[in-house]
Amino acid sequence: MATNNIVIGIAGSGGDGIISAGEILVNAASSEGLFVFMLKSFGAQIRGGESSVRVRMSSEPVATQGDKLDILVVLSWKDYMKFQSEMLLEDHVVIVSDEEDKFPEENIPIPSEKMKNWYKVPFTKLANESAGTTLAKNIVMLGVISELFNLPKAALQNSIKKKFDKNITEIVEKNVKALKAGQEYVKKEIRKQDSVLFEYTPGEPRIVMEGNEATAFGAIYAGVEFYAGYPITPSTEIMHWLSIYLPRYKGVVIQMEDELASINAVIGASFAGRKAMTATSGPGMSLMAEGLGLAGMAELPIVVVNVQRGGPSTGIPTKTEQADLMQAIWGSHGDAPRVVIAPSDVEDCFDCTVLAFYIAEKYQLPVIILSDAFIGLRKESINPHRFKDLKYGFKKINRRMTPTENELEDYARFKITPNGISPVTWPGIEKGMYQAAGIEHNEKGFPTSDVSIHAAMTKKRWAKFNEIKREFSFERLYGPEDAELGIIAWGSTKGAVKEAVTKANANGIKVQAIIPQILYPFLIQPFYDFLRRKKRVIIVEMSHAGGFRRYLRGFIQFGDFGVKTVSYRQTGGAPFTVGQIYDKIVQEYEKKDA
Amino acid sequence: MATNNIVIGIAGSGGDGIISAGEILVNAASSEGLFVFMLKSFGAQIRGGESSVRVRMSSEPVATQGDKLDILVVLSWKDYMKFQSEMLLEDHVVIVSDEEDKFPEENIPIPSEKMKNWYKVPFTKLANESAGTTLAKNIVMLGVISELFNLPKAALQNSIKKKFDKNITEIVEKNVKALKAGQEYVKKEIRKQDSVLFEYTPGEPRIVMEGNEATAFGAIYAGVEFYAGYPITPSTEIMHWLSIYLPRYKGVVIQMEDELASINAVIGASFAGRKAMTATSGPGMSLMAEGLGLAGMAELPIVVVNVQRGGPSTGIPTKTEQADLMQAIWGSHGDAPRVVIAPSDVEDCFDCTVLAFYIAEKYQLPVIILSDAFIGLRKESINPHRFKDLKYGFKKINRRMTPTENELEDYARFKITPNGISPVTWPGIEKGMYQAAGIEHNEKGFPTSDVSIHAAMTKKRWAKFNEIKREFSFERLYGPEDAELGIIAWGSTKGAVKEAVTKANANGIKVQAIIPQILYPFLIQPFYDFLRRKKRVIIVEMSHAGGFRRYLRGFIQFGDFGVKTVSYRQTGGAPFTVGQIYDKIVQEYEKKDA
Amino acid sequence: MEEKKYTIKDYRSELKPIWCPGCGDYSVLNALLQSFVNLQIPPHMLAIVSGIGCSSRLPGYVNTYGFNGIHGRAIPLATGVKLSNPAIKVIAVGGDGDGFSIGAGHIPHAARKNIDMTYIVMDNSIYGLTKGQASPTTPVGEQTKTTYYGNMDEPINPVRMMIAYKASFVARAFSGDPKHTVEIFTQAINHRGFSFVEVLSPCPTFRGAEQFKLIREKIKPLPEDYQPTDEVRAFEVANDNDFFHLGVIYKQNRPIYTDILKKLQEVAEKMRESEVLDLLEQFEP
Amino acid sequence: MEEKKYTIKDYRSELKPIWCPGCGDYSVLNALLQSFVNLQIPPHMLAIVSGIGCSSRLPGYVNTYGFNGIHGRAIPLATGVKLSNPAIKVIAVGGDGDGFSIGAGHIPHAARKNIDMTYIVMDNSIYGLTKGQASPTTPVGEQTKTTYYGNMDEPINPVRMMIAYKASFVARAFSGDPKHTVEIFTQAINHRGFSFVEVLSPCPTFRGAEQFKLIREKIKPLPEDYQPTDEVRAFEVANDNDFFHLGVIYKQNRPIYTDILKKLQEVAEKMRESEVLDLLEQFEP
Ligand SMILES: Cc1ncc(C[n+]2csc(CCOP(=O)(O)OP(=O)(O)O)c2C)c(N)n1
Ligand SMILES: Cc1ncc(C[n+]2csc(CCOP(=O)(O)OP(=O)(O)O)c2C)c(N)n1
Ligand code: SF4
Ligand code: SF4
Ligand SMILES: [Mg+2]
Ligand SMILES: [Mg+2]
Repeated sequence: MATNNIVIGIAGSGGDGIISAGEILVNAASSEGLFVFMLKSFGAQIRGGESSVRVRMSSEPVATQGDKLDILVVLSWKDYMKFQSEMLLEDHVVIVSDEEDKFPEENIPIPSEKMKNWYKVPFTKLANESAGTTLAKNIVMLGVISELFNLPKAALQNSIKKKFDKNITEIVEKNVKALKAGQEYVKKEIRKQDSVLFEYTPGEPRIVMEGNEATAFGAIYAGVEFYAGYPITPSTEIMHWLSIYLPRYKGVVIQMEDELASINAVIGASFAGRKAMTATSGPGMSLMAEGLGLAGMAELPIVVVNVQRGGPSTGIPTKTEQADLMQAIWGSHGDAPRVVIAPSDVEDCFDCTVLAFYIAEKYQLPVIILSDAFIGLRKESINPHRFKDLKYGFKKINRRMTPTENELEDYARFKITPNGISPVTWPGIEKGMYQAAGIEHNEKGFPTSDVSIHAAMTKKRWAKFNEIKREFSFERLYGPEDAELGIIAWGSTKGAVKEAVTKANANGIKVQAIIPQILYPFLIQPFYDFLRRKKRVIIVEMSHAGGFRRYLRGFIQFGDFGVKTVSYRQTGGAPFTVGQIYDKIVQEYEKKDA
Repeated sequence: MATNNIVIGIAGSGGDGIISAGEILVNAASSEGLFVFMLKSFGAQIRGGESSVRVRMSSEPVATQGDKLDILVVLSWKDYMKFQSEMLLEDHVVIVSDEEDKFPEENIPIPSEKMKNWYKVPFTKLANESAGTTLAKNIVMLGVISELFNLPKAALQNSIKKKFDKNITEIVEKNVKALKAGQEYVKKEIRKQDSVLFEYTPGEPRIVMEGNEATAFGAIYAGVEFYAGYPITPSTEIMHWLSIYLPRYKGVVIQMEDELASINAVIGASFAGRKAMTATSGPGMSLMAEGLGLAGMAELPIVVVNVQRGGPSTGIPTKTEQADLMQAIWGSHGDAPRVVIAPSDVEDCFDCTVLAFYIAEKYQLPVIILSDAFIGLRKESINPHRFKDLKYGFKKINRRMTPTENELEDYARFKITPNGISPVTWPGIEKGMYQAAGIEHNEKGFPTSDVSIHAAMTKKRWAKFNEIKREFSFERLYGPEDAELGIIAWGSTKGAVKEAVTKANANGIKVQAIIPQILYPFLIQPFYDFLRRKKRVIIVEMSHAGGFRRYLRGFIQFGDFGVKTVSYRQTGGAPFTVGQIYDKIVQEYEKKDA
Repeated sequence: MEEKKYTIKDYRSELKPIWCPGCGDYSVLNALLQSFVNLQIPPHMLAIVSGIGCSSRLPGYVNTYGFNGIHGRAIPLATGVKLSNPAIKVIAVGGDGDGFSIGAGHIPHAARKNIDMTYIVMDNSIYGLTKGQASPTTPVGEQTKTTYYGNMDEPINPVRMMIAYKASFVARAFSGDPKHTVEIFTQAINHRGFSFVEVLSPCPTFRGAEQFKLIREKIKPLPEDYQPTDEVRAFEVANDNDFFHLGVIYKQNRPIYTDILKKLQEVAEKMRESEVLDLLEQFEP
Repeated sequence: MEEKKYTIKDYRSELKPIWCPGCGDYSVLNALLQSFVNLQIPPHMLAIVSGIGCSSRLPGYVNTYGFNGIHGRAIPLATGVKLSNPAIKVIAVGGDGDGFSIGAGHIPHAARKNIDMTYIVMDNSIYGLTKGQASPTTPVGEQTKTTYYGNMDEPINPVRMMIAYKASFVARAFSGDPKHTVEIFTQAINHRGFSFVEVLSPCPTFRGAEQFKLIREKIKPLPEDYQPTDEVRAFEVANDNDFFHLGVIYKQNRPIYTDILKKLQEVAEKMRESEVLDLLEQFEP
């Protein structure tokens, strides 16, 4: 079975260097121009627990991690046990495991028919012999599988060189030896019985990004000048990355004492004229509810990233879920306007962040980016050229509108305008002095409790929504327009939906998917167009309570289109598989005339 | 025009004793068995600003403050100016003002045809003469209007006696003299030209409560043992009241450093087995988002009152709005279960609080009571007998279910049960030891990140909703069932809707209203019944963004019932008038076949 | 005397304070305006931020950039402003409730980071705006709207707290002594680093008109030869529970946050080769 | 030696700690269990509450009532428990980030109110659980995940902060000295009032294995004749930046919150006539 699309899973204990091995593999594949998708998974321990990595590589674009493994590599069966449910196996799976692992064979929870292709390799021994240290067993392992399955060998060697600091030649050499030892071992000792073989034509190198890195990079691209934050899994990498790179552009990164402080510092920076942002996850988002309302009321642009995790409360910090949507939209008291955008993959993290700054600055309001652990922590390979000319490129994003000389004469900061946008100043601008406030205020910013001013100002703040709805109409659409079965999903669920839709249509099951990028305000027209031909629509989300379904129904009376909706929900933790969505499509397709 | 239903408005400056006068009037009327409704309104100043009071009294039940004034009393025209929009006048209005007020007559913003019945009285002079102090001018004023309009005179005298501490006879006497001076003045100096005259038959005395007092009283009735809070307008009276009365029942009232601390202290108290609550308003509610999620996750009963005010952010602290509904339902990150109840008048504050404790304790989850400034700060007269036998009466509310001896043997605090309710212990109970947690946990309470346990526990926590939906079905319905026009409203909007519906049906315009008490979970059956006969439904709420409309549509596909919905929204500040709702009914009624 | 470019009129806004007659905050406002005159700060180079409370209404009465934020968050708001533009003079103002109750968690961090701002707390030992509940500085035994049976809680001592936090300038003033208050404000604003002033500023409405008198009786200036540079001595002076010492109680010069930040940015900038697209190199496999 | 009813086994839960090998928190846990043995507290009369962090995982490892709450809120959670049932021994535990960063606003209030609980902070000068960011006690210059160019922020001094807050028992211990830690825990839990213990508890994973050694070198016991009742002296000792003094640094006996509360309730109860319906009288016109 020669394939151009392969899924490899590796499991072991924290000290086994599994994540490094995965990264080296990903880098090698990307430098060969392959499309790569990589997921990490850990146990609860900070150090020394179980860990695993899953790498999918393909010469065609991939949108998911792949439902099942073609290759399973086990450095420790005990640790593998923790990942059973996350590592489903193809029937043709090939297993490579550590010969020296003393785990009782009869306890391995894999049905025998999937154990037919099983190679045992003395990783530790080979590592000691070749590199003089057991630490190199992950590299030996890479040698073994590259030889067995025809993974990019030269590229692997380059990746190893790059990983282990070019300057310390000794270490690089040891690891290269380990790689070769693995390859030699296969040549000499293993008789390949399985048919899994990777085949591809090399292309132009692609770059590799994690979702959180893409968000941080997007922020710099959009010209962010101020970041205040407080660490929280799974968002912290955004701050880590920015704390290295933002100061290089004269930007500020400050770790605040909590999320209340973070968002208020960000609001302060925005008041001072800066492009400002923060990133957090659920619990931090809950603490920012009041600040988000303040930014809406004071009409100050800020960007807030929520990398969603399993909830409620502390929940499952390392795993993914999509249960913060309604909070993003409605989470502050009062009629507090904010825009909500959701990236659907790693590249989109970049795009959404750039878009977020564009909208925030133009419309002077808070923009929330709803990413999640599934996107934020995974790696994907990306075409580097796509960053060259973007619509809202670096320094091309206009800062918020400032008043003219004339307007400064009797300056009214919160002047009521048809589209709700009023020119804004900041400290240091002569004659631009004004009062920003969370309390209701008149056009000058002075406090008032007058009912009619409250009504007028509320209307002004929400008028921006009309303009946003006019400016944007982009939604992702997959599948034929005239399909009668539809799927609506959002965010990280896109990958599985996209692949399932492709597969279904290939199998003659007509289905079309729509994935919004701007979630709030609700851009209704594309949905109307989408629904025109539909009879039945599946609403997919990773949340038990199903906020997305309530949200959509709140805005669209599906009945008016003669469309029946079906809610397909799953609690968070593990992302949807392509198979799950596909099966649901088939199931609903068959009911379509019922 | 003899009437048994009269609306009196009084305006003046903060030092004029207007609120006291209003209270004395309300007490007098209530002691005569009348139905009374009283609203206060202030300017922004803490002391010395403008203030006003509006008293409606009637021998029939009243649900609102009355749209327009039959009688306007002005102690200072300058201050009246601030209340113009809140004090609309009947055509037959009678005006009584201070003769000594030097405000230029031509600047009075009242059309001349409404100034026909205008009496000027030298309040200050009469106060000085009768009581020896200008401070008594508010009492003189009461004397004047009681004589002019036949308000309960003997009762007024009693109320004054009660107000001014029986022990200080001197003060009481002075004020009684002032009252009589006012009455004498009318007899001697005024020739009544107007036809406004109040007439009623005295009945059994009614008691007088403010909404916030009713909430606090309901809490004690329900057996609250612990209150932790942080002051915030317009909720603070709940804490004031409880800080006096709860310690008398061995309860604890503690002022915490902020709302984060308040809700966590309440959760701690609940963990320790106590019936615990807090009250706040919008900004505090935003700060409690994380704590509410924790209570849901740790399955601890707590009651949280949100007396809504104008928003977003600091907004208009003293005025009312209904824009926190969606936050109450969706305001925490993750799938965080909570119940939301909304009182619709002062009595209902009591009922809802008792109900909240019942649900919280039985189902072990947070219950949010969504009151608002309009209900919380107004006074109504109430039949005292209604408190005698209530369904969930004092001490009759069972505390949360505890485990049996047997269940304690290998105690699993979060045991998965069909209805989601598991027996709970608290510190001090031998063998009942367990770990409470905001992190995802197994049945024993130990942390886990296992996806299938997360799914099972999430399901358990939400299973309670099914049981709640089975247990309750109560909704308030007004008007004939077979009306084709419907109105859906919630909370404090009930009063105006109820009176408008009554008026419309009396005028041959068939319309029925439904007002839910439990808002979340959504009790769908009563709505289905309601909609069966409807063609068109008006959704009324005091919010620009219109969360209630989105909420309803999210749960009901109105199209499936052949029902068209119309959203009727107004920004907060001043409550809806009966006339507004009535006009909307007429307008939609005429369209009903369109 | 040198001619001043900016007079008090330049700093006063068109808004009339809504404070009660006799409120201590009036003279705090006047003292602050006078200190601006002394320092001749251009109004547009000033940002006054606050939380919520009677005292937090102050920014609206000053003709500068102002931000009346949310309850308890003046300090992080001010931090954001200062770090964004170190040329702006940033002043945070508020009440004892806003600062020491709901805002208590932010102060130690702005103080230890030595963020260059002035923090003025108008301490009236009560919640004014919400009409009279106990605050963290309300004396034991006092009856307030939330302490019907008398306040049980030992009050905090803001000055000694600030010393423990390593605030680099800690002073106390009294709104009944406007001249001294102007002097203290002027010094505080001039100080490079985090400067804190507790102004005893009575609330006659909820704590009674005699507050001014009671405080005046307990006031004690610092000894003539007092040196505010000794932390332990300062802590001792702050501990005096029988008297209020007015004046600069502690003062130290240490590097300010924005200066350190500037150096850091210079180091970082040197590590950068060219424009943003070079960042792409970070992602090369 | 008297026979003990409860042994260390009675206090240990079935859960195995997930801390890294070599983490300082192991011996903090053991010392705590030993102090329970010393004090013979029935397990069901104990409530251990925490926030979020590696250290905040501790309650799960003890066989008592436990509450692993949310980040930074252990203190108010503990307050709610204690006030609800003064017979329960309440212990709050957590990390330097949980307590002094996000939770910083709660401590002064529990301390001044003298709420009878023990607060143990496992200070490792880093955020462990989130994998190595600066905490409020991280030294200046240190490189962490959020301070690539070196930490700019002056660290707080928890002990002197607690003294300024009027905590009625303030001590320091070191998880590398378990015997002394047991002694301090035992005293702290026995203290009536708000007792605070800072335990230096290294994080080898994110601050390096040499932490134990480095701390040990800086440790200094208190002078033999040290009297922990003098606030100013205690503040001075806490100020020592070159050495860590271990032991009880400050101690004072003052009325505890729940005792005052009880008296208040008695007064209040006397004002009540009978059952709840009498409250209706309050509403009679
Ligand atoms: C989150 C939040 N909680 C509570 C309030 C209500 N509130 C407004 S001001 C205030 C306290 C005011 O006291 P202080 O800060 O001492 O100012 P003062 O009015 O005494 O000058 C409170 C509790 C609020 N606005 N926001
Ligand atoms: C509201 C919120 N913000 C952030 C986090 C993420 N978080 C978890 S633990 C932690 C800090 C841990 O440091 P510390 O308290 O010192 O404990 P340690 O792990 O070092 O023992 C943070 C920031 C969270 N859980 N909740
Ligand atoms: S209530 Fe007190 S603090 Fe507020 S304005 Fe009036 S006197 Fe000043
Ligand atoms: S990360 Fe540090 S604090 Fe956390 S368990 Fe490991 S060694 Fe201990
Ligand atoms: Mg105050
Ligand atoms: Mg730590």
